[in-house]
Amino acid sequence: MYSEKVMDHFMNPRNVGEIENADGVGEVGNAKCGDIMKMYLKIENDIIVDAKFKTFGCGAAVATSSMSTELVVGKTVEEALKITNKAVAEALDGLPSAKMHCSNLAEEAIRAAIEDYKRKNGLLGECDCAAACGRRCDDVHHDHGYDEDDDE
Amino acid sequence: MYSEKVMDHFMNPRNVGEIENADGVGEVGNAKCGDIMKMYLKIENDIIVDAKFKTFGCGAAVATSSMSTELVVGKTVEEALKITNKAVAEALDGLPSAKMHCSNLAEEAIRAAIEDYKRKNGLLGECDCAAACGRRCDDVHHDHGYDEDDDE
Amino acid sequence: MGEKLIYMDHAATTYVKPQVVEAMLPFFTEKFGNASSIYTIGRESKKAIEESREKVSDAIGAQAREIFFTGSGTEADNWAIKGVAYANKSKGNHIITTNIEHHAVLHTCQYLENDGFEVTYLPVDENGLVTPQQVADAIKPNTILITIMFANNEIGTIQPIAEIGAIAKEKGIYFHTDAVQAIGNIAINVKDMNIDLMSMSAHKFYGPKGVGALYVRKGVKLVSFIHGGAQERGRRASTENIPAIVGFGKAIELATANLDEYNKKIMALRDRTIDEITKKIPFVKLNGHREKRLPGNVNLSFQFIEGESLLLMLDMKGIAASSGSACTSGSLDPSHVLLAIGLPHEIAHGSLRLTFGDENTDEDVNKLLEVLPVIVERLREMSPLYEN
Amino acid sequence: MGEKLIYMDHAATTYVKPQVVEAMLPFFTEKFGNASSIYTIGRESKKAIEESREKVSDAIGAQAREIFFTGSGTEADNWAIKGVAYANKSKGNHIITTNIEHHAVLHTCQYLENDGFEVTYLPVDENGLVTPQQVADAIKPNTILITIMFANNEIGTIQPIAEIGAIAKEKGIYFHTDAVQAIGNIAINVKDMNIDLMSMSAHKFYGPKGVGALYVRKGVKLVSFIHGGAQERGRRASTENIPAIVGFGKAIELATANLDEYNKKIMALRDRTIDEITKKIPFVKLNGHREKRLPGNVNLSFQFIEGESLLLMLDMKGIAASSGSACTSGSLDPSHVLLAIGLPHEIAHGSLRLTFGDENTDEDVNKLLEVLPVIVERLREMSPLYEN
Ligand SMILES: Cc1ncc(COP(=O)(O)O)c(C=O)c1O
Ligand SMILES: Cc1ncc(COP(=O)(O)O)c(C=O)c1O
Ligand code: FES
Ligand code: FES
Repeated sequence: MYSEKVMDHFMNPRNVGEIENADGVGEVGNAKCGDIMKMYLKIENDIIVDAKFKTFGCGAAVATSSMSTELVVGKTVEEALKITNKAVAEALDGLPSAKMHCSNLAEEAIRAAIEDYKRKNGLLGECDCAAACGRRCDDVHHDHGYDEDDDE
Repeated sequence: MYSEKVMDHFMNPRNVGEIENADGVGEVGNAKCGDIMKMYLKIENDIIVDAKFKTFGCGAAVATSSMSTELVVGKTVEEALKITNKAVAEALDGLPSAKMHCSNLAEEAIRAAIEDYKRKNGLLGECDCAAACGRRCDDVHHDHGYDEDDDE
Repeated sequence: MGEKLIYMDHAATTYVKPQVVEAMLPFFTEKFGNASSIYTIGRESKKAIEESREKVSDAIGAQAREIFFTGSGTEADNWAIKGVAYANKSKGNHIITTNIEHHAVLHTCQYLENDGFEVTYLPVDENGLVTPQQVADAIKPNTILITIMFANNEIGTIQPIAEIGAIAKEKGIYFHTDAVQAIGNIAINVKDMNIDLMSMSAHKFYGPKGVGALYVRKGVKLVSFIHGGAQERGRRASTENIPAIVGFGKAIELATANLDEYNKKIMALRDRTIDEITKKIPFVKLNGHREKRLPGNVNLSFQFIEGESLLLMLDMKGIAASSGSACTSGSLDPSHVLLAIGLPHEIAHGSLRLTFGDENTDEDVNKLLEVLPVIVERLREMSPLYEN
Repeated sequence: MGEKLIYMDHAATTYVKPQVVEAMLPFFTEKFGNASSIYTIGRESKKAIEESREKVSDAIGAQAREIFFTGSGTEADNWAIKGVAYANKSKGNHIITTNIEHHAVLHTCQYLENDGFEVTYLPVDENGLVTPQQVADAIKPNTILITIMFANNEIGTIQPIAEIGAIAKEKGIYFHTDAVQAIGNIAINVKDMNIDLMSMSAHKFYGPKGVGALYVRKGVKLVSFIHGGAQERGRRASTENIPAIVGFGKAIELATANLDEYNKKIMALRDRTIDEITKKIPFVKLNGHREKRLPGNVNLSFQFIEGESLLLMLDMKGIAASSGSACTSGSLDPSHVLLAIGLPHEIAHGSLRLTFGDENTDEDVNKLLEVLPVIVERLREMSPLYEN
């Protein structure tokens, strides 16, 4: 099911934990749905210098959290915002199709943490708030492996 | 499925053939249903001294024909009329329940042959004709092995 | 009895090939994991199923996601027909089939008739064929499904499936074919033949009993038949029967790899049998089309005798065959197929089906040709219909 | 990985016992005859089926003619429920069940709701129990069927089946029970318990997958579900899956012969596991009734963590188990059973089911008790919910 890389990041997740006095913190997901990801960023001169996470969720959720923290470190805030869930999944040698939504979680957590950083630093434009996570349980199709196109 | 005795009477049927100038001949069944039995009797002083048959039908039909001819020989006409299909089946160490109707054929063939004998000899009472075989295909439940009591 | 068994009833069922049993065995014992489980032995089961699915789709020119495993060919037929009927009843309630389908199709259609559907049972000609024109003529505005078997299980006649598929496609009507007798025995490509749904069963081509498959073209509207867990992408519930599914895959792989050679061999047995029996024995008739027939199928009617007796005597000589006689089939009338091609009841009762397979040899046919005339003659002499 | 597999998911499926495989094997190869055929190898198949049927009926106190083999437990459930519903709809359209049934029952009931039937889903208490009184209160003049599972597959809770049966009998309403988890694990007598229909599946008690059985009390009005040939006395069509049926018979024979001893053994493993884990690990809760539960079932919820992660880590340590988490189950919500007994979503997500069987030992439990606390602690440290 999971690639070796996913299993490696799941069994030995990088950057688990919290950052005290983080510059940006984002929490997305919902315990009701079985997944919560909390991302902590340390940002200096617009560059992400440290990232940590805590995740409640499946193997894919943990592995994408771990990979995301690796991917963002060293990037500028704007570069980090361009990291897509697809990029995270690819960096993990792929995810089962039923688990792609878990990588959304990682993308959203990065955005939410940067959002938080921007808000704290007065960098937010007028309407950017909507970009913060308003994800609800029902947005996620947790029906692993179904085909919605042709099923009754 | 069939007892050894049935198989013996099927593979080595006794008394196959015809009796020329038989005293009674009875034919029952219907080719449409897959079974016809023709019974020839030689009767002397009210005693059946010879019996032969020809049968188009399943293994049970052949075996009950064979057994019937053995059972009737030596019996008086009235005794022969008392031979039931159950008796024939028992003499064969039993028949599968789906095949019990084939032994009816034998019982009916004996009756029909005796009927013929009586008719030829003016021994018939007024209303006995009905005893001759008026069996039609639909009378036979050829639905081997079903339970009619509890099936929909 | 005591003699070597000569099995000539491959259309009833086949033995399972040793390579197939071997492929299945590990899944009973070490690799028994439930394919829905996420731990290692569960994932291995899942993988085995998906590999099998690909073998099936490769064999018929489909995509793997269009193959759904079932518990039998009968279940596949029930599912396809009821599934399309109930999913599309807002569009219409008319189904077209033939009067020589297997009971799995016929009884399902009859069930639907009781539930408000209308079914046209197309008659066949004396060879058991329907024409594409008959199908076209039967189509009505409310027709939602055409279900016509690929090849008949009794008389072996092969229908013009590609032509019927083309008509169905043109009219936008779903086309299902019961290919239980055809698959593994003749080449099938569901795309080329415009087949929307196709039933298969492993035990007709040296795979295990109790496992079938339904090909469902992507996009076909179909309701589920067996409700429960989310197996088979939510469309056919129940813990997957992994050994059997693996056996299905292995068997279809072997069958298709070897199809031409296999067919050449059993066709030779078939043709020799037909030629010599019709030459040697009087009052005999071949049932089914002479050319458009399954490579291994022989179906003959012997006048004046009854099928069960014939089978029993063949069995005593070590030959296993089958018949369309009511006395063996569990119904009042003899085979509906033999009646449909116009045989009178009494002739239908005297029919014999011989279906050749893998392990049959020329010697087997020699033996048959040696014993059959004697048996037929014996039964005829016992018959009140003969020389009458 | 690489370590010996410790399998603690017997409620998902079991391996097939060697004696069972051995009993099945000849029917794939030498004894492959179709049971509907009249020649020798066909009759042998028929005989093997009937012997198996007797083993099943003996095990549950029924008559052989009341046992019908199916392709799975799911099929048995579908058949029983749809079969009774459609056969008796002139009498009424109301069905009573619970909200913790297996999906094979729940989804079938939902299907019937779409087709005009009315279904009452009885709620259960925090242990997963329904009371006979609840059932009695739910009965209406149009009630035709009560279907309540014998024992739950997730939390192991055993229902008061005999009492419910008595109520159904008194009211003249058919009573079906899904005994897929119970049979072979606890003693059942269908007559004493007034059960009219009962579903079983072999792969839960060391028999093969892909074969189930439905007990149907003589006299019960039931329409067929799979239409086709006249197999199973005309009530369940399809070429009989003889190896699997033989395996079913052998497995149930072994299971019932040995039931007390087996139960004592796995109950000891169960009780020790429950006691020690709840002692060793904080924030843990046992799901299901403490006493009225299947001998091999343990179901625990670990707060703050998610089930799939737990299973993956156990798998890496060579332990196979299952969870009620949505992340593993293929549905949006976590287990409907865990929600029905009142667990909040986030706790239901962190549940672990361990089901013991034949080959489990005290050492297996030692290993579990060694690794589980470490894993739970690791996942909790990773969790944003813990210590928050
Ligand atoms: C309670 C219950 N009912 C029904 C089933 C379905 O049985 P099967 O997998 O044989 O279809 C299962 C197991 O999967 C079960 O645990
Ligand atoms: C044409 C045809 N359709 C359907 C079936 C049913 O297949 P199964 O026995 O796998 O249910 C058979 C054989 O029995 C068949 O020959
Ligand atoms: S003659 Fe038809 S079953 Fe005996
Ligand atoms: S968090 Fe539920 S599937 Fe990944």
